[in-house]
Amino acid sequence: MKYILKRVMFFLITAWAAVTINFILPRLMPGNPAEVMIAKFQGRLNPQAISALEIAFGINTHENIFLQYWDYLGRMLTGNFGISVSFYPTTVGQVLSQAIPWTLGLAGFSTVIAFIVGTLLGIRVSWKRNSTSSGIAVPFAFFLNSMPYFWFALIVEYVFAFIFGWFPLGGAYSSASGLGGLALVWSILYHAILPAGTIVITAMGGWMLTMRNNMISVLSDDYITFAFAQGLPESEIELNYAARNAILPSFTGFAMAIGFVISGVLLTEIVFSYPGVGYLLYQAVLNIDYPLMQAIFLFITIAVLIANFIADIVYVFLDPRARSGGE
Amino acid sequence: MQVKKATNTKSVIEVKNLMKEFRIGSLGRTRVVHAINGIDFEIGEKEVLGLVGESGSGKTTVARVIVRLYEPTSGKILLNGEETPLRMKHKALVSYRKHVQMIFQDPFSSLNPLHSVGYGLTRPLKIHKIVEKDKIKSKVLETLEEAGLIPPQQIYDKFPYELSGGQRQRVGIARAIAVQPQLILADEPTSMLDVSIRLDIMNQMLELKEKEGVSYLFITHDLAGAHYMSDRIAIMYAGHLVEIGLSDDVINDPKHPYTQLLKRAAPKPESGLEPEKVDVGGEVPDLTNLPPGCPFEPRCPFAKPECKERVPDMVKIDDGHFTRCILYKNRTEQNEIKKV
Amino acid sequence: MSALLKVKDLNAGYEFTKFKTWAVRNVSFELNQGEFLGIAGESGCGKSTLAFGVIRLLMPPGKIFSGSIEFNGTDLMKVDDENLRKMRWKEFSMVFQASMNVLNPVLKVRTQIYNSIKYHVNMTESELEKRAKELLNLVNVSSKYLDAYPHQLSGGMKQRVVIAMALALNPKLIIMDEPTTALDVVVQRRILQEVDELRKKLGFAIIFITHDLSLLVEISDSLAIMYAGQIIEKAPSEKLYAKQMHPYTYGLMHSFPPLVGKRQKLHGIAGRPPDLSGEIKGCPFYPRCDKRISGVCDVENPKLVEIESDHFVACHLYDGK
Amino acid sequence: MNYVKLFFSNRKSAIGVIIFLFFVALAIFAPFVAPYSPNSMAFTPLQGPSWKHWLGTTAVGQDILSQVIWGTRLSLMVGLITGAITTIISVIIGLSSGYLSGLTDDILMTITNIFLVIPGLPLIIIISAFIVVKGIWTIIFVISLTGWAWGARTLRSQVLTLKNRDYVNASVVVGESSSHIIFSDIFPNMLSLVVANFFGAAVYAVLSEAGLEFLGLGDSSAISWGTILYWAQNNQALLFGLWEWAAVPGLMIALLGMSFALMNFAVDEITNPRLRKR
Repeated sequence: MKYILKRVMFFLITAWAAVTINFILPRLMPGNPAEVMIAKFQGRLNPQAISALEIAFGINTHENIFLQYWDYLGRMLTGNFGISVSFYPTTVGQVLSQAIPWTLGLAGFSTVIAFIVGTLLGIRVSWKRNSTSSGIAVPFAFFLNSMPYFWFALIVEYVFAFIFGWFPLGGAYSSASGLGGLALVWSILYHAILPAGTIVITAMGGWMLTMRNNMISVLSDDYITFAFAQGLPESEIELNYAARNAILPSFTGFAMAIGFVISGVLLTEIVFSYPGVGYLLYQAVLNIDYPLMQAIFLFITIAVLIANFIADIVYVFLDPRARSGGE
Repeated sequence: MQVKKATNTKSVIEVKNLMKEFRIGSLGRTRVVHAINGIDFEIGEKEVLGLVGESGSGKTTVARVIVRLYEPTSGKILLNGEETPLRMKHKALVSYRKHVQMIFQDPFSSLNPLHSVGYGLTRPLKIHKIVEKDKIKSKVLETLEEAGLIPPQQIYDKFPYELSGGQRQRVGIARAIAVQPQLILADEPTSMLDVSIRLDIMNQMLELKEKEGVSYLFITHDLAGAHYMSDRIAIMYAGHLVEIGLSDDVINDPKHPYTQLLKRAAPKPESGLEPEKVDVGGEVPDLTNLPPGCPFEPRCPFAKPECKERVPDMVKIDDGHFTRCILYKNRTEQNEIKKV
Repeated sequence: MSALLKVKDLNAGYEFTKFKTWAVRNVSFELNQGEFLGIAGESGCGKSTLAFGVIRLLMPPGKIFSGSIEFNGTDLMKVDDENLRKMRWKEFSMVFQASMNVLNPVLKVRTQIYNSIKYHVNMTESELEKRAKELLNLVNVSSKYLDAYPHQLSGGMKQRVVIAMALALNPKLIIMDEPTTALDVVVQRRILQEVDELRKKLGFAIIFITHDLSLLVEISDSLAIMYAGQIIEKAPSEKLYAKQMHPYTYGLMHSFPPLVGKRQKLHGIAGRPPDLSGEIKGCPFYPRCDKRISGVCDVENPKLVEIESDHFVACHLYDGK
Repeated sequence: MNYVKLFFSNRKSAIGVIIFLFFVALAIFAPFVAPYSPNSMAFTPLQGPSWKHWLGTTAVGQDILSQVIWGTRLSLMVGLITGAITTIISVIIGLSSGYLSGLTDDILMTITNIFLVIPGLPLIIIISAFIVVKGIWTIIFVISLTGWAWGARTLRSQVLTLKNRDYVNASVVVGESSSHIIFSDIFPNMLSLVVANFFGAAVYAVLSEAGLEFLGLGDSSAISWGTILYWAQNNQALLFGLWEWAAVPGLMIALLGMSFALMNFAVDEITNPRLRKR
């Protein structure tokens, strides 16, 4: 329990750090880049919105920077992320809340599938490491793992949507009016297949290689030889002795791996014009919509923190040594 | 009571009520490991003190505290009769280590794999300015030869991976004697070596003792090895010194129940091939949670209720033979009475 | 007594892509039912390879190159993988050198004991529990540790649990590869004592491997000394202790300073054992031997022959006898 | 020990090295290999592959093959330089955190863990969005700033193991100074890990740079594989059927990333006996 508490503390500190980065960045840059944004949208924003933005980015204010920071923290805590300039006059919160479900669905689903499939492949490939299929699978995984997500997404879209026309070119559901019930669900799934498939295939390679390495390390441990000496069936040794232990180190690298997958999801969404957070981020970048960008950054960070927290809990569940309060 | 050695030579090192605690764990969850709990002994000139104990008894910590790889928590360390400060700056440490050197247990990890033998031995000579610059190489060769590495010219350019375990340990010995120290702390120097070369390493050390006049703290878990090497033997258990005395006295007439147990458990085919029965169960107590009384009490066949209360005092058995056990308490009283 | 294990001309070692080592060279010996055989030798002499080899547990790159192993009338070299798996633990079990690490860290002691039983014999949950408790009882471990994880046990307890597992199916042979070297002297002694009592009670044979000759002399019935992959001397323990015929055995025996009695200066054996990756011409001990006969010992490798009754030696010193 | 030979004896590293050397050669000899100047807009725009233009032309009439060849320079440079800077930061933080221990270690490790958990690409995007001056050095700076944490953590744990080796203790007992111990005993013995780390960081750099350029957060007038992809996407190359425009630079990125990843893995495999192929 102490371990969990420690992790919660750490995640709170990290969330605070992300908020602080958002606060500091515009103030750190020469000439405060937010001024450019405000100037650009001058004609389209009302004076109240402009002054709100000026307060948020510390422009034309004589207020002490610590007071500014204090106010800022207060606004973040109450979920007040300001107004989106590119979707004016909608608030950032509203814009974001429409995109979030799509990204959560896409990222959550494909991360879990990629993790499961990649890990299983990693187990198999290391267990049968002298077979031909393993000999092919490993370099292939290296290639998958080094591919830029967005590029693979482009190719997939081109081949399966453009040339064969099997899948839609983009979007999250059919815009045909009056779609409801099962038909809508089907449409959503249908639109998600290509982006999700892209993410699964690219992310899988990394999990597979990690698991393979861990497995090979574990296979030379004494308890594996001991399990063979006991005449246990191979499948039992492979899963309950080798894989059960090999999967543990995957969790220590989880933070970085999930970071990669999230990046992949963002870029994939852009390619497929999928109305999630990544696509929103792209639009925010194009329109230099800083408030929206910052909120997205914060949201993604918190989502990753929660994913990590789940991984930590699973880890504690899987490793008895962590349960009784080790590191 | 002060633990004095039997002979009257000048003491090189003396430790008094030495303690070492380690804090483990991270913030908010620290526990204290009581590795050494107040030990006293001294080592005279050209004397070998064997320090015997099982793993976790704190014997390695004793050596590392004396050589100041760890700072002592409390107590006194006297070098040539002069008290040394518990915390020392780099410069003071360097001059202290001119007198006190160490041989490590594992010859495979105690030599930097990237440095040649010659480089490893040149460093101490340079740091402690033992000889003039142009004589360093010839001094290194001389030291190698003294440590039994022949021919030294060939060994000089070798890297650790080209040497056998025995040769590596000789390099370790050469490194320790290079600065001509007064005391060498040898931490199980033969336990990682093959059986057939252990004796030669021990003989080499004894030879150097005669030739260079160095003293040793010889740490081991092997009673027979300690007997072979040492003038006196000290037995450690759970961070306490439980018995100390002349080697023959401690081996032939062990007083502390733990020493007796160790002797019973040690292989000694020379006294009959039927092994002695060991009927004491249990294991060494947890050093983070030591009982207030005698640490051996939970396993001791002679334990009495009062053993639980506090750690017994050192009792004098004979000249230079002491033990920390309540069984012999009356004997001291008698001795004291006699003295009066 | 009939022989339980017959090993003949066993050659085993490790095969790498670029070279091979022969860690076990032409080893032959027999082990009787219920016998306690000690195999002593220094690091790298092939004793562990032999131990793993005779029960066909050498993991790649380890490999048996040639030879025959007959266990209780079955030719082990001809048994297929599935039957070998079935024989393991039931016929012969093993206690490892690094016993601290042989328990799976993520499974409870209970599961691990159950696993060692349930894939060989059909037992209900309650039978398994009864047997597991019985086994722990046998090695003096409280059955409350059934639900503990390995990291919650001390080194000595882990070793006891492993021994309990090795006894689970009443095997005919238990191989112990330096099972107690990592333990304290006292705990080690006690465990060995208990194992020997169990052997007398249950009647299994033991092959006990260690570098500690003075310990083996006390506990084993017979002793084999290995050097450079070969058995160079084999005899009942008391015979071997009374008289070491091979100069290496003599040197090894006298490398242990006696605990009691007068202190006197002893010497080890100079030099180091040969590299096992190549062919060795003549007696492997030749360069270190102080009784070597040049022209004989450096030319021909002596065979292991019975010089006195039950006392086998591989040395040219006894050629005429 | 001959490291070059060792590198080629491992199949993974051999493949990695060959791909890498191919790109190095391409970058160095770009002016001789490329058929045209990459900036010349002298050709008919939006052409498909032909004998004259193997990969076709861009929307403003540049030769794509020439761009891909010239682009090697920038992509390779970003990979190598960012890899080096990232590694240097990792080494400094990892070494000091591991060697100094105590409060310094606690603080440095908390910062490292924070950087590790905050997702990289969004952080890079937001930082580069705020930086007014766009260009290759901005990209290098931003990626280095966000990519060092993983390396710092692995190097620190390596320092912790090395610090407890007896040869380090022996050096202390001999009387060596801390700086001598760090630079003569600890650092040289972790070089292989540092090298592995460099390759790992280079993969990260190459992929991140491509992502940033693709989003238009880089200098879109510079010629790199990422910007080629950016223009291809902006001009909807795929919808025009000009798939080579996007496919080839992406493939190049994947190959370069793979060569770094292979070398990273190989160094691991060579130095970690447990991973060595039996």
